[in-house]
Amino acid sequence: ETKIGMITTLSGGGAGLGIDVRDGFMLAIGQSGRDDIEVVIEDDQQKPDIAVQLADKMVQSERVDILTGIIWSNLAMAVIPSVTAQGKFYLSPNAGPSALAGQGCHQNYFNVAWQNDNLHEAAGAYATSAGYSNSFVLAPNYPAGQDALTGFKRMFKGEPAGEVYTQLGQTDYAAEIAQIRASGADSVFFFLPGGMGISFLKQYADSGVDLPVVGPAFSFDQGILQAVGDAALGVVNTSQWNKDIDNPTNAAFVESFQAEYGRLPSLYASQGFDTANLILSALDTAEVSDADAFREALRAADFDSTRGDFKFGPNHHPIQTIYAREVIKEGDVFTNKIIGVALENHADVYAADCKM
Amino acid sequence: MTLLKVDNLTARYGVAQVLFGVTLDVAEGEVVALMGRNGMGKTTTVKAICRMIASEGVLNFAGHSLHDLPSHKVARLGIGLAPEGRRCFRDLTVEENLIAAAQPGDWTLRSIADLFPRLGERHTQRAASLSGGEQQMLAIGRALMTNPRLLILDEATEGLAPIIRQEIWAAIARLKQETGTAILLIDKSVRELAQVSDRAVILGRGETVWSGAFADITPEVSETYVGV
Amino acid sequence: MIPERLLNWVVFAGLLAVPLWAIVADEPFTITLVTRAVILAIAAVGLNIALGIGGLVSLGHAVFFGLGGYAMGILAYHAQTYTSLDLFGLSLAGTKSMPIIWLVAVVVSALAAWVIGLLSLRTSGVYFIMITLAFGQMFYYFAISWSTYGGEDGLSIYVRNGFPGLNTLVPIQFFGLCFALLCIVLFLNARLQNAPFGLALNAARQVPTRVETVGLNPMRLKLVAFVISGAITGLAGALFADLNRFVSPTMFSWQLSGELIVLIIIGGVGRLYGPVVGACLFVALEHWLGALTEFWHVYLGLILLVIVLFARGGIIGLLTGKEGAHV
Amino acid sequence: MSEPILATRNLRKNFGALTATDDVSIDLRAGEIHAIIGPNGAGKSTLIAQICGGLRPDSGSVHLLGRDVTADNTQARAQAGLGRTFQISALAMEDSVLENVVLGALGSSGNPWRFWSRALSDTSLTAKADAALERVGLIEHRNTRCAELSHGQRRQLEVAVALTLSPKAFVMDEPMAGLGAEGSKLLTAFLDQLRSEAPILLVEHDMDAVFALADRISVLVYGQVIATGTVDEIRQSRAVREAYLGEEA
Amino acid sequence: MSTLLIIEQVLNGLQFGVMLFLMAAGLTLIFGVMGLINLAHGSLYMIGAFAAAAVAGATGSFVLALAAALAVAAIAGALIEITVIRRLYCKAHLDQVLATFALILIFSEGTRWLFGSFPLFLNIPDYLSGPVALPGGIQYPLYRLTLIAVGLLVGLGLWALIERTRIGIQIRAGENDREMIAALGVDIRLLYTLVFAIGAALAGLAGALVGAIQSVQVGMGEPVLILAFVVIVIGGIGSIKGAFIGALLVGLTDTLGGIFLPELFKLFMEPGAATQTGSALASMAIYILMSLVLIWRPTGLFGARA
Ligand SMILES: Nc1ncnc2c1ncn2[C@@H]1O[C@H](COP(=O)(O)OP(=O)(O)OP(=O)(O)O)[C@@H](O)[C@H]1O
Ligand SMILES: Nc1ncnc2c1ncn2[C@@H]1O[C@H](COP(=O)(O)OP(=O)(O)OP(=O)(O)O)[C@@H](O)[C@H]1O
Ligand SMILES: [Mg+2]
Ligand SMILES: [Mg+2]
Repeated sequence: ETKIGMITTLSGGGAGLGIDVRDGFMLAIGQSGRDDIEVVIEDDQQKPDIAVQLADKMVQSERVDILTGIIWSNLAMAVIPSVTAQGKFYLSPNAGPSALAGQGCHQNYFNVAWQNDNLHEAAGAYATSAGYSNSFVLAPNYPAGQDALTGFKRMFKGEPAGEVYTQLGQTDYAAEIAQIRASGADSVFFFLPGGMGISFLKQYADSGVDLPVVGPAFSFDQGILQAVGDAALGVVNTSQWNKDIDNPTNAAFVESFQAEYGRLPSLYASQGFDTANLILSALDTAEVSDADAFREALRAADFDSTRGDFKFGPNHHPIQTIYAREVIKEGDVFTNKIIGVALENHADVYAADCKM
Repeated sequence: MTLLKVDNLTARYGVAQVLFGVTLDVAEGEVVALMGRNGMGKTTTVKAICRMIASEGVLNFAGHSLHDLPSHKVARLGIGLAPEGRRCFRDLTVEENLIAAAQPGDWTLRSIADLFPRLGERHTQRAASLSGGEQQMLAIGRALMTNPRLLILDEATEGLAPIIRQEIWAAIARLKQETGTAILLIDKSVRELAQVSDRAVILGRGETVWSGAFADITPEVSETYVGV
Repeated sequence: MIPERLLNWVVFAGLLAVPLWAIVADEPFTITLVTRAVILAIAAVGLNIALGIGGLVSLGHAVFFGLGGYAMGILAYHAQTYTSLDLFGLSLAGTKSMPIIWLVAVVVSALAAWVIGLLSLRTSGVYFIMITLAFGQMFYYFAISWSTYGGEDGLSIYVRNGFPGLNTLVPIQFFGLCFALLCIVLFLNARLQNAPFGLALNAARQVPTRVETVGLNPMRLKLVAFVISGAITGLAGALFADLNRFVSPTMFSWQLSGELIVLIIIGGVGRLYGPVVGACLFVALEHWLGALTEFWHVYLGLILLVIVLFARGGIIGLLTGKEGAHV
Repeated sequence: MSEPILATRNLRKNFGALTATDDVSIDLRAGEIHAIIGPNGAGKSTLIAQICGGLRPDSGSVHLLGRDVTADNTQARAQAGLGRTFQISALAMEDSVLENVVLGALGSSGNPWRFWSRALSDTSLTAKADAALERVGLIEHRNTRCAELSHGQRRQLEVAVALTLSPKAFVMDEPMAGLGAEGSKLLTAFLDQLRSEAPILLVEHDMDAVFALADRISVLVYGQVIATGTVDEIRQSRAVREAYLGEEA
Repeated sequence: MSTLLIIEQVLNGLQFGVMLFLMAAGLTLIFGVMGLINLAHGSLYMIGAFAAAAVAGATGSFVLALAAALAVAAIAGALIEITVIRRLYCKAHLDQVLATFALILIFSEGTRWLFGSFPLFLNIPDYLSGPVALPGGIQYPLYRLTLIAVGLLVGLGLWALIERTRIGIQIRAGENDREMIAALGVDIRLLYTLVFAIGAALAGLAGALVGAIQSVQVGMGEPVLILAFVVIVIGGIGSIKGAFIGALLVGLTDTLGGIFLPELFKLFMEPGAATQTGSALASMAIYILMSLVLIWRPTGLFGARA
């Protein structure tokens, strides 16, 4: 009997992401046919203090063996250090703050999605390869936003034409768009997760500025795209997963997810699915109670990932290929199509600082 | 003909019963003085009539039982109230105070300005910055502007200069004669009430203890129930 | 109807009994939950001094809660990383000792409350609500972008801070500590409420002009109340951060300020035990409803509505049959 | 004649174009009741507000016990010995009668910074409060909530609060307003005694009371003092009759 | 930075201000004039946007979508007024805060329950999309110009309703003394239900109009709520003119702060840090503005009461 605790966001504005992670995760658990796994799911309301409280509950009352589920970096930072310090395993299906990839890495912490910088770095690499030399870059003014711009610039060979930090939660981008228009940039890179991205893209499309736009997958995810509509068409974004990645696991995942939930899976769903399968694969070879063996089994990452090849770097963060995707319309539905590889077998830069 | 009929009225504030059986009536065109010491329930009676607090007993006005009606419908039947403590609408100008609840009739902005020239001069001043007496005038004017069949003035001359009080008493007398408006008066000056009132009802501890023609108030009655 | 005094004792006994039961039943998380309620109650008792007695509806009390939290976060962070804290050219060492952290939290919050109060007390009513909200938002946005201490990610402390003679990592011991502080704060509040200061403050809320004409300064009374209030909420903030071993800008958010107000209204404004009852009920609802359904906010909302509409004077008002300490 | 306890010198206050008090100089001497009368809106309350510190005069000065207090705020003037009652009751409605009066006692003690002792068990405060309640006849309502008092009772309470301050001079804005005939009679008798403790500056429209009490009367019309004199002088003044008294008296 | 860009940014600031006013208009009525602290205003805004998105999705017509937003928000407003709000007028502000906070919880999660957790699609209709050229060569989105026009119209209409009609006088009288205006014969209950419904409808309209260029999702109302309160308080409660000027001030401060503060800091800091510090300060700018205004004038720019 293995008990897994999932703390994720199931209410409020950010609920879509948590629900996708949960659904992907539970799909894999269901498909495994194992009945000796119990998953306890709790809603963190996207509030760090609630997440911490739930983690305490999972550890103290539910006595789970493994924790997972957190979507947001700030919640991850609140929860992960203390649960791993208590000897529990934590597998991140989404957030990958740099603090936990470098000096703050931990032997019981595995990230199954990406290190936060990865997709931005890929966007920088793609922008370079697409021949852009002076991108205008913008992101909200908080750690993830600052990381995003740093990540992008790390791989971008050109010189940014402008660099703007917007307010977190900003809804109106007329001023930034005017700056973009005046900046003489040849392209735009933005990281604006959730509703901010939707607003930006709609307003950008309506402004008549028609510079090419590049961004990480977060603003072009399956759950959000429908709300952006035509405004997103043709935008290139970077992602480690897409539904058209050609491998049998992925095809089966896309099909069964659609059959089970009646919607296309998103990036987050794939990450949830992969996380569950990683746990399952490790359980096949080791008992959770034998922490060292179980850790080795996780590190081996011997499972069929929806992304194809999957392996962990020394800091337990993925080394993976990141693709460039383009937003297209399939019938009535907006979705993404892979148009190329942005970074091949990419590892994060913090691994060097990690001493496990 | 009886316009307002109140019989055996009881009322309470929370758990404290305040009215124990008030009986009074006002005929059309009549001026009735409601008297009694401080705290005997005069204002409470008025509030009950205007349905500002719940009450039991008979409460009829012009053939309607007021118990079934909300406050604003009572007013619409023709009861105009100048309440104790004035209660002008502080943030409204004088003029806005007057027209807020005005009903068509003899009383208009112009005739109010004639009655109270000071108010006429201050049409655009906010009620909150009026002097105490000016606010009192405004409260009376506001009640008149609803052109009521029964005007209730609760301590309406409080804080007014003698010369203005005289004008108000004169206006009340005029009102009675010219328009046949019935008036229920609460005032502390027995002497001045005597000038205009037809009848008096005296309350003691929440019930009617004396009623009759004003002229019939003997010094003993006055001494016992009003304190002078 | 239950006399308020009896009700207070029942609440008090319940607060002690539940964790003791939890030890027996081996439910350590229940202790954590009650500890959370106790800490929120301390914060709300603090706010209740300004709000309940002084009539100062502060939608910015999260400032003090957050300052307390960051006092703990920053001091412990420096202690845990063996770095020093540079302040106006002064180089200070961090600490992991709770008493020192509490002292710093209380002093810093009191100072902030003094400055914010001085500026905000020029206004009143809804304007006061909004100007305190504005200060709250300033701190919130500042904390979000202050990358030295984690910005929006906040600061994690790996080990709970220490208190001489106790092992604070044992839930019941940390609970005991918080509970003792709640008792002290409640006792203080009770004395203050009935003291000359409380009487004058209470009058300053209702008729400031009257207070002036008897020769007292209503502004100064309110300011002192605001400072005391802020200091207590700051202390609660430090405890809260220690409970979670984590601080983040959400401790400064207006939602948190709002929640503190909500706790007080649920329990009963101006009642000594109002915040305590409110906090316990709120934490319990949050916990139990969350387990029942994904859409539990709807039920929480409905319960709160029923409380406002039908329980005049909050839960305490309902149970004691007395509508108001005042209001 | 002795030095006035309270005096104003050339007080002037404008509200926009309106001059509410125009060069007002009055004084209040020991042992007297000085009544200020005048039509509604003449500027009486405005004058009182300037004397007590609620309004700052545009020019002129206020003197209490020979000291210029124009720059002091309300609170400082109260401490210096000014006891005021309001035209519209300003009481802590949710508190008991006793608490309202204890507030006054607390104010006159000057030290509200006591966070520990119980205010209502402090006999130095309650004794003073009870004495004041006794004198205005509210003692049996000692524990009634102020909101439950009738209008008239609130007026009495206003006076009681002022009494606890043991002021050097009383300033009363229409204390009779809202009192019944009986209440006015009682208060009149009461003020009559009170003047020996401290002189009273009395604004009042109740002419029975004014004529019964006042040693001197000043008449304010359109912000200006048009006459000052004894009861008889004022009664006979033609200007005062026209502006204020009408045919009365 | 070129003059043209500066002009354009000032224009953006004004435009944002008018948009804020549109978002605050309903609240001006409910909070500013009726004196009710309605935290659920943001929820009504959200309801309008969701109703519009649903109808636009089903019919493809933007006009019908707007009509739906108005109608649904008005009905929701009337319903909550009758069932909840009506019992709160006579109560302390605090009870209003708690009750309307409860309404937020119910509406937000109720909406998510009905529409799911993903943002909805609501777009500008074709005839209003794309930029137009303004004199001076500024390219400006037509839709934003439309928003300005609607905002100004709503403002004018509100002002006329409140300041120039008897209904407006009665509403304001009700805010001062509800019992008294009823005792004078005004059916204040009905009137308040009506006004609340109008306020709700305006919130819904704003939600639909602004939702078309932002994201229609659960929680979209909360930032609007705070901004709308800031706008009204800066202007002074009860003053439509104040709310309008407050909105413009906030719009300008927010837009120009976001642009010029980082530039300003670049003068004496290295660019990366300057951008961060500048934008950190910019996000506080409107709150700094509000506290300065209130410290200077404790009842807002045009407010008379507290
Ligand atoms: N809101 C209230 N709650 C409880 N009791 C009240 C309330 N208002 C008045 N009372 C009590 O009801 C009684 C009657 O009060 P009411 O105001 O009707 O008297 P009144 O005859 O108008 O007196 P006055 O001449 O002083 O105005 C008083 O004893 C008073 O204490
Ligand atoms: N803030 C203000 N703004 C404009 N006018 C004002 C203001 N305050 C008072 N007034 C005006 O100043 C004049 C004097 O007012 P005040 O209250 O002093 O009169 P009063 O003599 O006390 O009258 P009453 O006997 O009616 O109480 C009045 O006409 C009043 O309308
Ligand atoms: Mg009365
Ligand atoms: Mg006056």
